[in-house]
Amino acid sequence: MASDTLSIADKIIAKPAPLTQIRRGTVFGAMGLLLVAVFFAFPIVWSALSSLKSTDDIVKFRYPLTWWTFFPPFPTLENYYALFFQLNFQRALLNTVIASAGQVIIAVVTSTLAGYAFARLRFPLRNALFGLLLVTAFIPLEVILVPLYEVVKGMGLVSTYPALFLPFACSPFGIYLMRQAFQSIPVELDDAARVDGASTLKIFWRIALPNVKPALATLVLIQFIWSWNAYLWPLVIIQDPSMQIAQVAIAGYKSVPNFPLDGPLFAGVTVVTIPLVAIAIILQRYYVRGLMSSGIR
Amino acid sequence: MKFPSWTGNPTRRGELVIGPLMILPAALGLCIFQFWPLGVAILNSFRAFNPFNHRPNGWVGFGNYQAVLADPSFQSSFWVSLIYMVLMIVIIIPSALGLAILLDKRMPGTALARGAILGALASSEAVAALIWNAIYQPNSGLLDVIFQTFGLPSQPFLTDGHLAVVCIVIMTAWKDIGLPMLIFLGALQAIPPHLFEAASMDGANRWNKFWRITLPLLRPSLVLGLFMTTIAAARLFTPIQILTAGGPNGQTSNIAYFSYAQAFLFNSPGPAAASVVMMLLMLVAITIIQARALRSRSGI
Amino acid sequence: MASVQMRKVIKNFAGAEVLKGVDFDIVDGEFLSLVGPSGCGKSTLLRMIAGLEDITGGEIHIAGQVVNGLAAKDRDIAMVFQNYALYPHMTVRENLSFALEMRGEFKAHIEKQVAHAAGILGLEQLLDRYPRQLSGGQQQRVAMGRAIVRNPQVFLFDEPLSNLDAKLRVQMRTEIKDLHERLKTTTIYVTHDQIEAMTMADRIVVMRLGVVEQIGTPLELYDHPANSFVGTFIGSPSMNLLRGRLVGGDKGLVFEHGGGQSMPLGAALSGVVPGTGVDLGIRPEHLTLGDTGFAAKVVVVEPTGAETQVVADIDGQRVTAIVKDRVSIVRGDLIHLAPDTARVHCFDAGTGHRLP
Amino acid sequence: MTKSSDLPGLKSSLSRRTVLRGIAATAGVLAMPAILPSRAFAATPGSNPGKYKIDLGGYTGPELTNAPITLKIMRQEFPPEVNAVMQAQYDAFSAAYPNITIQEERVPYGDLPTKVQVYVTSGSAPDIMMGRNDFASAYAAGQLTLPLQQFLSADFIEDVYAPLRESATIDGNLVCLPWETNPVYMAFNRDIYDKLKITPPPEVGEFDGGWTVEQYMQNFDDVTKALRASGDTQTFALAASGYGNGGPGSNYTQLESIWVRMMGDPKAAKDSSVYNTFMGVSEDGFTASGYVNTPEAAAGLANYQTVFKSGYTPTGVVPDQFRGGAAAVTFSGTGTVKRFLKTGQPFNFGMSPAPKGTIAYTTTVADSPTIYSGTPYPAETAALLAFICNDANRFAFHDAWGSMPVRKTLVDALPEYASDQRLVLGTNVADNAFGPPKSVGWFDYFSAINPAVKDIALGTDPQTRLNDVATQIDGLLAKYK
Repeated sequence: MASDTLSIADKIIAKPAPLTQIRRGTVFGAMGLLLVAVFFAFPIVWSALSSLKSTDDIVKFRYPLTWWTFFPPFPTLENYYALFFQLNFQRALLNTVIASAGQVIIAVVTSTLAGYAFARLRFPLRNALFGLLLVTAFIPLEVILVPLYEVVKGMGLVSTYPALFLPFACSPFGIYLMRQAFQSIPVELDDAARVDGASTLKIFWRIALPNVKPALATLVLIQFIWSWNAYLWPLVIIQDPSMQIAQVAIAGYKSVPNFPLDGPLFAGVTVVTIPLVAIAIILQRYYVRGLMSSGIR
Repeated sequence: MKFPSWTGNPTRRGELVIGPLMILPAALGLCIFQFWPLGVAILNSFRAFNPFNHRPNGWVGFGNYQAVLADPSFQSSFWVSLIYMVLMIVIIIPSALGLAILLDKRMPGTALARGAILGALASSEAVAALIWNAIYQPNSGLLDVIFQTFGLPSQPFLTDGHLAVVCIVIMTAWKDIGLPMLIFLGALQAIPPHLFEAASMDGANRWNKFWRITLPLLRPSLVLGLFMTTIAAARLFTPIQILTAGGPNGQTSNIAYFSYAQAFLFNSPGPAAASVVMMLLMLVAITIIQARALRSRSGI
Repeated sequence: MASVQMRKVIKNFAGAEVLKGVDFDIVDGEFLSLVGPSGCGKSTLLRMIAGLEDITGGEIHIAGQVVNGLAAKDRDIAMVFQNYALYPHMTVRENLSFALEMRGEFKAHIEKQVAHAAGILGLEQLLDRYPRQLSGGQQQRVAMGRAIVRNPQVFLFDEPLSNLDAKLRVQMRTEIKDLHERLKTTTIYVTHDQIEAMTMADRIVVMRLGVVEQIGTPLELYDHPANSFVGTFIGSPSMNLLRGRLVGGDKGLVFEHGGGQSMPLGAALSGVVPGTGVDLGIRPEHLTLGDTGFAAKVVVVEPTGAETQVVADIDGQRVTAIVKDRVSIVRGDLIHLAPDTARVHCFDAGTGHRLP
Repeated sequence: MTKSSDLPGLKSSLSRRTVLRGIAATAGVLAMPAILPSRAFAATPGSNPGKYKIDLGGYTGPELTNAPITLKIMRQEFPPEVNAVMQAQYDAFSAAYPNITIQEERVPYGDLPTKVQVYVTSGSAPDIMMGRNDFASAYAAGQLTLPLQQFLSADFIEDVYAPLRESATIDGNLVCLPWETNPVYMAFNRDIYDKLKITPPPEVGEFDGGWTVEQYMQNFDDVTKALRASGDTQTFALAASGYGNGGPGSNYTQLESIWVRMMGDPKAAKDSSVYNTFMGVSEDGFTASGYVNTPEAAAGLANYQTVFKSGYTPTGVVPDQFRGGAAAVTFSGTGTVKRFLKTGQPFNFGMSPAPKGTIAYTTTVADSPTIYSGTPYPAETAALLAFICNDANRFAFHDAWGSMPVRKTLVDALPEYASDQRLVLGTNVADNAFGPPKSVGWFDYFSAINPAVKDIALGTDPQTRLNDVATQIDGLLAKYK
C-alpha cells in the first residue's frame, strides 16, 4: 500500500518534466548513487574480501598493491572455520546479541515513554527535566568509566548480561528523537482520541506509537548499532571470557603480538557487520513516504 | 490554587501523575548510570589522587582546574575541539541532507547506496579507524598509491597537523553520516507530496522548493542532526586515538582525548575530571547558543 | 441527546481573558452554530464543552449535569475536527470502531454500529481503506461517521468544512443538515463562515472577542441584528453602514449623512432621540436603483447572472447594492440609491447598539 | 595514603605489612623475607623444591588451604592453542586442589592497563594480573603487588635472566615475575640482500658483535637506493615498527629507546651527559630533564629521524611488513625466529645484533604476572603462579607460543638455543640487555615520550622536541614526589 502511494506521488512529481530530462536525471542520479555506494561500502567490502584470504595470503599480497591486495587469489573459508570451530566466535556473537537485544528493548520502552510524556503530557517542571536529562548525552564514557564501574559493581552486576546493556539503555538521544517524533503528530489526533474516550496510556499505545514508526526504526537501528559496536564498557565490565562480546573477541585476535590472526580478524569483522546491515535493510521499509502524509489535511 | 491553572483540565488531570511516571524509567536509568557517575566525576575534579591506585586522597579545590587551564596542551585541545565541531557540522549536516535528498528519490541504486551508508554506520569505530588508517598511510596507503599512480606527490595525510584534523573529520563523517542522513530521510518522507505539487503550481523551481518547503519542514530534524553531530564531534575520540594519538605536536588532540590521556596515560584523574567538566560546560553553552540561534531565526 | 447550558463561562489563557462570561442555552435536539471572526473564542468554547480545555470560571451543563470536572470521555459527546484528525494508521473501519472499543463494547455490537453509520454516510465501500487513500470529502464523511457511530448526546463540529473546496462544501453542508434532521442529536457547530451558520443552524450564537453579541434564529439575526457588528457579520454581501446623524423633522426622523445628503426615515424609528449620531444599516438588497435616494458614483459593477452587485461611493463611503435586473451602468456613472426605509437598521454610532 | 615524601619508609615496611596481613598465622619465620630459607631440594630451581602435592615450581610457601576458594587470573588474549595450554594448566591445578576454583579473564593486550586501572581504583582486582617488568617501580611504590620472594625459592628467582630480574626487583622485593621475554635484535631478509647483491648484517652470536649504527645507516642507504633503482617503491630497508600500535613512536620502552640509550654509557662518570643519556631518568626517578634531552639523546634520535627522512622506513603503520617480504631488516627477536621455524619461513632470513652506539645496547621488557596486594589468598595465589611457571608448564607454553622463557635452566634445556645462531644470539641478548629506566612514573614517561618520538620521526627538530618533552615529563613526575 505504502509503495503504491509512493509511486503515485513520484508520478505526480515527475510528470511535468519531459521524458529525456528524466532519463538524463536518472542516469546522473544512478551514477551518483553508485559512487556513494562505492565510497561508503569500500572498507566493509574490503574486509569481507580479505576474510576470504588465508592470513598468510593477506600478509603476502598486502604489498605491493595489486588487485590481489583486494581480491582473494585463493579464496578460502578457513578463517570462518577457525572463527566458529576453534575460536568459538558464535558464543561471543550470542553474547553480543543478548546485550544488543536487551539494550534495544529497554531503550525503546524508556525512550518512547519518556519521549511521549515530554512531547505531549502536561506536568510541572517538564521542560526543565527534559533539559536536565539531555545533559547526559554530553558525558563521554571514558570519563565516568570508573565511577560507573563502581555503581554497577555496587549493584552486584559485574560480569552479568544486564551489566552489558542496562547502563546505556536509557538514552538521551532516544528520548530526544522520540519526543520530536511525537511532537510531529498532529495534536488533534490526541484530542480526537480523548473525545473518543481513550485514556492517556491508550492514546500513547494505540494512537501515538503507531504513528512514529520511522523514528522507532531509527531508534532501534541506532541503539542496536551502538550496543553492537560497544567496546570499552564490555571490556571493563565482563570478566568471564565466555560472556565476552564479539567486538572484544575481535580485538583479541588483533592484539596478539607477532602472531597475527588477520584472517579470522577480517572474518570476525565481516560476520559482525552482516547482522547490522541486515537489520538496517529490514528497517528500511519504514523510511517510505506515505505513512503520515494524509491522515491530516 | 497550588498548581498552575492547567491542572483544572479534567481530561488531562491524570497527566500530572502519568507524565512523571512515564519519565521515571528513563530518568531512573539516567540518574543511576549517568548522573551518579557524573556527580562522582565532578567531585573528583576537586580532589587530589594517589597516582598509583587512582583513589582520592584529599581535596584541592580548584587546583585541578588551575592546573588544566595553565596547561598549554589543554588550551590547544580546547581550540581543536571547536575546530572539530565546526568542521564536522559543516561537512556532515549538508552532505547528510544532500544524501538524504538523493536517496529520497526512487532511482536504480538507491537501495544499494542506502545499504552502503548504513553499512558504514554499522561498522565499529575501531575497525573503521583501522581500515582508514590503511587508506591514509604514507607510502603504502591506498590514497598515496592512487596519488602515485597519477604521478602526484605523496601527501602527509596523518603527519601534518592541519591535514590530519581534516582526515580525522572525513573518516568520522564517513562513518557517522548515516545517522543524520537517516533522520533527515525519515523527515523527508513525512513531507506530504502535495506541498511540492502546490509549490510547483506556484511556479517554484527546485531550488525554491528546497529552500522554501523542504528546509523549513526539516527544521526539527536539522536541529536534532545538529545536536547529535555536535555531541559526536565533542566526544570524538577513537579515531584520534587510532589515527594520530593526538599528534603531531598535539595538533589533533581535543578535550576528550586530553582528558583520556590525563586519566589513562598520565595517572592524573583529577585534571582529567576537571577538563571534562569544562568540556561539559562548553558543550551545554554551545548547545544553548545553537538552540537560541535556530529559534530566533525561525521566529518562534 | 441532551440540552447544554453555558453559565457565565470564563476562560483565561496566561492571564488574558479569552471568554468573558458566556451565557446561553442549547435546547435538546437543536442545531446551534457558533460564529464569529477568528479569535472570538468560539473554538475555545467548543473545546471547553468537549472537555479538551479546562474551564476557568462559570459552569457548563450537559443534560442538566455540571461537566466542569468531567473528563472528555465521560461527557458523552462526539467531535468532528477541522482537519478530521483521522487516525492515519487505522482503516476506516478501525477509525469508526475506536471509540466504541474504548468504551469496551462487544465486538458484534461495534460491527453493527459501524455498519449502521457507514450506511448512513455511504461509506460501505471504503471501510477497509486507509485515510490517505480517501478523497477530502470521503475523509470528512469518515470523520462524521466516527462521531455518529457512538450515538452521543451532543455533536461538536469545529469548522469541519473549511478544508473542502467550495462545491464540496455546499454539498456537505446539505448532508450535515440532513443528518441532523434524521438523527436529531443536539449539535454545536463552530464556523467562521456565516453562510454555513445561516443555512444549517436552528439558532446562531454570534461571538466577538470572547463575548456573545447575539443569539437567535438565522432570520432573527438577519432581520434584527442587535448591533452593527452582528448586522455586518451576518449576510452576504455585508450590510452597508452609513455614518451620520438623526435629526427631527416634521414628517418624523431624518437621517443626515456625514457627507451632507439626508434621507427621511418616516415613522420607522419611533423612540429615538433626534440628534443622535448613528450608523444607518442598509442591506444591499434593500437599496434600489432609481431616481431618488442617495446620489452615488459607481465604482464597480459585478454581474453574477441572477443579479448584479453595484459598488458605489456615497460621499466617500462605499456601499453595495444588489440589483435584480440587468443594468447598463458602468464605472463613473452617477446613480441614485434609495433605501427601503421600512427595513433600515439604526445603530448607535458610539456603542453600536441597535436603536431603538 | 601514599604521599611521595614518605615513600621510602613505606617501601621498607611494605613487605612486612603484607606478610603480616597475608600469612602471619601460618609461619612467623616468613615475616623476615631477608632470611627466607631457600628450600631448594629439587634438581632444577623450578621443580617443586617444597615437595607439594603437585609440582608448584619454585613455590616454597605454606601448604595450601583446604577451604573452598576462588582465584582470579587476568591475562592477555592468546591464540586458541595457547589458551588451551593455559586451560590445561588450570585444570591440572584444580585437579590437585579441588577446593580451589580458577577463574580466568582474558583481555586484548593493549587494554590490559585500562582494565588493571579500573580494578585497582575500585579496590578489588583479580589475584593474578598480567603486568610488565618496566612498571616494577610503580608496583612497589603504589603497593599494588605482593613481593614474591617470600613465596619463591631464591634459586628459582636467581634463575631468571639478570636484567629482567633486576628490573623487576625494587628495594630487594621481587614485585612481579617475568615469565617470558622477547629480546630485541635484528632480523633480515637474506633474499632481498642476495637479490640486491649487498652484504647483510653479520650473523654473530655475541651481544656486541653487530654493526654500529653508522654501518646500519650506510646499509639502509645502499639497500634503499638499490631498491628504488630497480623500480621497487614498495619495499623498504627497515620495516615499520610492529611494536605497540605500530609505526613510529608506538613503543619507546621496547624500541625507540634503543636509538637513544645506545648513545649513553653506564660506565661513564656519573653526572656526565653520556651517563645520563643511558640512565634516561634521574636516580630518584623524578627528573627527566638532563636525561632524555642530552645532546647524545638528540643525536640518537637524529639517527632515528634520518631513517624516516631518507625513506629507509615508512612513516606510517605497515602491518607485517617484514613478514610480508616488503622490508630488508626489522627490529625483532626470538619470537620471529621461533615462528618462522615452526610455520616454515616465507624467505631466507638471518639474525644479527641491534645497532651499536657508544655501547652495544638493547632493552629487555617482559610480560610479568603480578599478585595483587589486596588478594585474600596470598599463599595460594603465589602457589598457582609458581605452578604456571614450573618447568613443565613453561615448556608447554613455549611450545605453543614460542617466545623465550626467562629462566636460564629452561633455555639451556632447549637444544635449539645452544645450536642455532639466531637463538643463541637471543640468549645473549637476554643475558646482556638493559632494563628500562627505573621511575615510578615510567608509564607517564613513555606515554609522553612516544608522541615526541613520532613527531621527531616525522621531522620535528629532535633537540627542541626532547627539551619540550623533558619539561612535560618533569611535570608529570612531580605528582609522585
